[in-house]
Amino acid sequence: MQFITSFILLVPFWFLMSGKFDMFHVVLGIISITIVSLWFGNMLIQSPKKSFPARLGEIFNFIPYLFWLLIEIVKSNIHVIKISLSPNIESCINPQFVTFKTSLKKDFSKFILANSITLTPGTVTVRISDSEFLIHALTDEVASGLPGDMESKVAKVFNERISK
Amino acid sequence: MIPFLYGAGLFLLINMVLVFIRAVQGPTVIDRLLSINVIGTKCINLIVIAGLIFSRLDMFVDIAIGYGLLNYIAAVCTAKFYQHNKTLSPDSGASS
Amino acid sequence: MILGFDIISLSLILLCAVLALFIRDLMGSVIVFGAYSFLMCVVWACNGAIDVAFTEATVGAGVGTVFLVSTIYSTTRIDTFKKNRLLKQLFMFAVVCVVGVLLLKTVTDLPQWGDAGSPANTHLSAYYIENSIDQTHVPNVVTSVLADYRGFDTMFETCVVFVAFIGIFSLLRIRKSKTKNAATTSPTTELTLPPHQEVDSLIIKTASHLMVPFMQLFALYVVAHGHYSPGGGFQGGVILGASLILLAVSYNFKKALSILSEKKIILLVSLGVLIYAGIGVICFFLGGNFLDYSVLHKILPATDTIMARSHAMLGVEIGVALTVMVSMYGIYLSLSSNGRFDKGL
Amino acid sequence: MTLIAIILIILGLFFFFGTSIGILRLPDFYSRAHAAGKADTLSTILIILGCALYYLDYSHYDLASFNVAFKLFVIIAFVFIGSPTATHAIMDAASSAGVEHWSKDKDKS
Repeated sequence: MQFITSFILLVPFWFLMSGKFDMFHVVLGIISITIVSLWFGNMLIQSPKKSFPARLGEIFNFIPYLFWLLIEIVKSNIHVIKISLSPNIESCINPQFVTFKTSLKKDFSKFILANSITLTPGTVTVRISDSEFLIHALTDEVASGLPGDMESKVAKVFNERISK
Repeated sequence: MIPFLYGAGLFLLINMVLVFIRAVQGPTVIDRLLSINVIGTKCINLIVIAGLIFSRLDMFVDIAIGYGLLNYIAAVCTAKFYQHNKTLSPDSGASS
Repeated sequence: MILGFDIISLSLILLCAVLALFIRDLMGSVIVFGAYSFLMCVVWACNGAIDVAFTEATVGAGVGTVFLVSTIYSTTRIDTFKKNRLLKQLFMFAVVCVVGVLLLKTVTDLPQWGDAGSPANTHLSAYYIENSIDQTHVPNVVTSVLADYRGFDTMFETCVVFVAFIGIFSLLRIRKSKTKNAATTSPTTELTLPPHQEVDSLIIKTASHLMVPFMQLFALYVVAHGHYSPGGGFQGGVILGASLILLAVSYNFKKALSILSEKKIILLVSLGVLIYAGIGVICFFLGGNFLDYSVLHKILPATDTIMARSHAMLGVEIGVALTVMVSMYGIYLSLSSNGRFDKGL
Repeated sequence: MTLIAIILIILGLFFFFGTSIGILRLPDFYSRAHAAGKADTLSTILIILGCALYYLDYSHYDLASFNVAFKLFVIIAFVFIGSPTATHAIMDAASSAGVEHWSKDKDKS
């Protein structure tokens, strides 16, 4: 099962990279994909029991999230650059560590949440221990606004229930 | 377009010099690691721009992918090192 | 050649080298040398030497820093060089000056950059460029030169990687039976090592889950398309090895050994060299010279003498990739666990 | 199309400049990591997107150029995964090595 899913995921990657469709290269490609998905298919696909429709649903849910994330990245860049180009830098920042608990269960959604936190304005994930996130925030207003609605958005993408 | 790309590459290199100043004066090793990581990301862009200047991007793009894939191994490895070895500097007299 | 890029990056490289000399913490030097290899890759790329740039990129970014960091992890971090002996320093300075002057003298005798009249360009390069496609059907001349025209060179280069791995492995490896005999000394060596506990970060682990399969597929793509694009066996092998190292770094040492155990590492390293030399020996038995691939069309289906050379090059590259991948991984395991193969970075 | 590419590349260069200035000027390691981790990702995305657009336009949208554009897209995807991870790894290393973070109170005293 893991083998089939990762095989399907890796086939377009190979053929778009290769761009050659003669017999010899197609056979080489299929051999390579088989090697990789036999050896490391269980790495790429962590939850083998999920069905294909559920996976597709996750991908479709993920696309709007990605657009939202892109807008947040642009905002965060403007935020960082505003700070670093401001004439007196020390008055407008107040770095601090913040912790918060998440109720997300799956590893992958925690990963997405952590990387989203890193990419959004003024916050960087320093460490995850079980369900506690240690976050470094650059200013006071960002620190008080954590985790915001990001957690519920991630939960919606991956069909998880959070207690809030 | 080529003069513009040339200028863009030069601008990237000058930025690299600016980042390198941080690597020179960086008080700790981790500051140096951070700036070297930024230099690595800039190198990806520089290689793509060089490919456009040579107008053979199809050759240069493989190198850039290799960099994009491998750029963060050094950071991960160093992070692991500091998690095992929890002192920042071996002695107080580290000079730059 | 892009002049402005070259000047700035070369001067940055010089700065890197000088900076690495003056940092006393060896970790700092290693990290600065990371930047050195990044910039070196840019210089190669700006001069159009794409295959060299690719090698520099994979080795410098993928495995070079990791090897040095794991060496520091199992040895020491402080530069213990004594700076107080003036006479010795003066002597060293004189030696460096003499060697530098000699090297600079040699530079004036080298041909100009892109000089069409230099011996390399009038004899060898012209032959390769004219005949490569006709004789081997390989558009990337570098690959055909490496794997076909100069197949002996590349075979011994593969052997160099093999010998490097065997050397490091057999120098560092500590057998369990020997450590039992030396039980009185082992507690003291244990004390000098830093205290060890398993740490793994969820983010790094998940990221490497996502990246490693694509990394490996990209590496196999590089090996398979060495005929058309930069890269080939060595670069692909290094990326494969780097992906295994990434897994080993993001997990602990036990997981690293479960991917490829010690026995498998030694077997696969030898198998890679065997594939390369075996192709040569098969040519020998089919009536040609050693590594003369054109006779292989007698046993390969649906090929003439020209395509046989092209296909045999692919086989040779697979052998190189196997050796390089496994020896990179083995060197990392030996260095980071200090030869004990029980725990490490 | 070339104009869009130029605008994207200039934006990317501007963000890179911001990163460099931030890395030079910010007072402590953690805030420098903010500048490095974020602006790096976005500016790489912008510059490579600009280059891909220019290359597509330059080679008149033939099949081989789409192949190259996909490879550039792969770079973007991997930078998107790798860059936050690297930032996190470096921050984690710093916090376990005990780098102290700058704060206003300490500066005054």
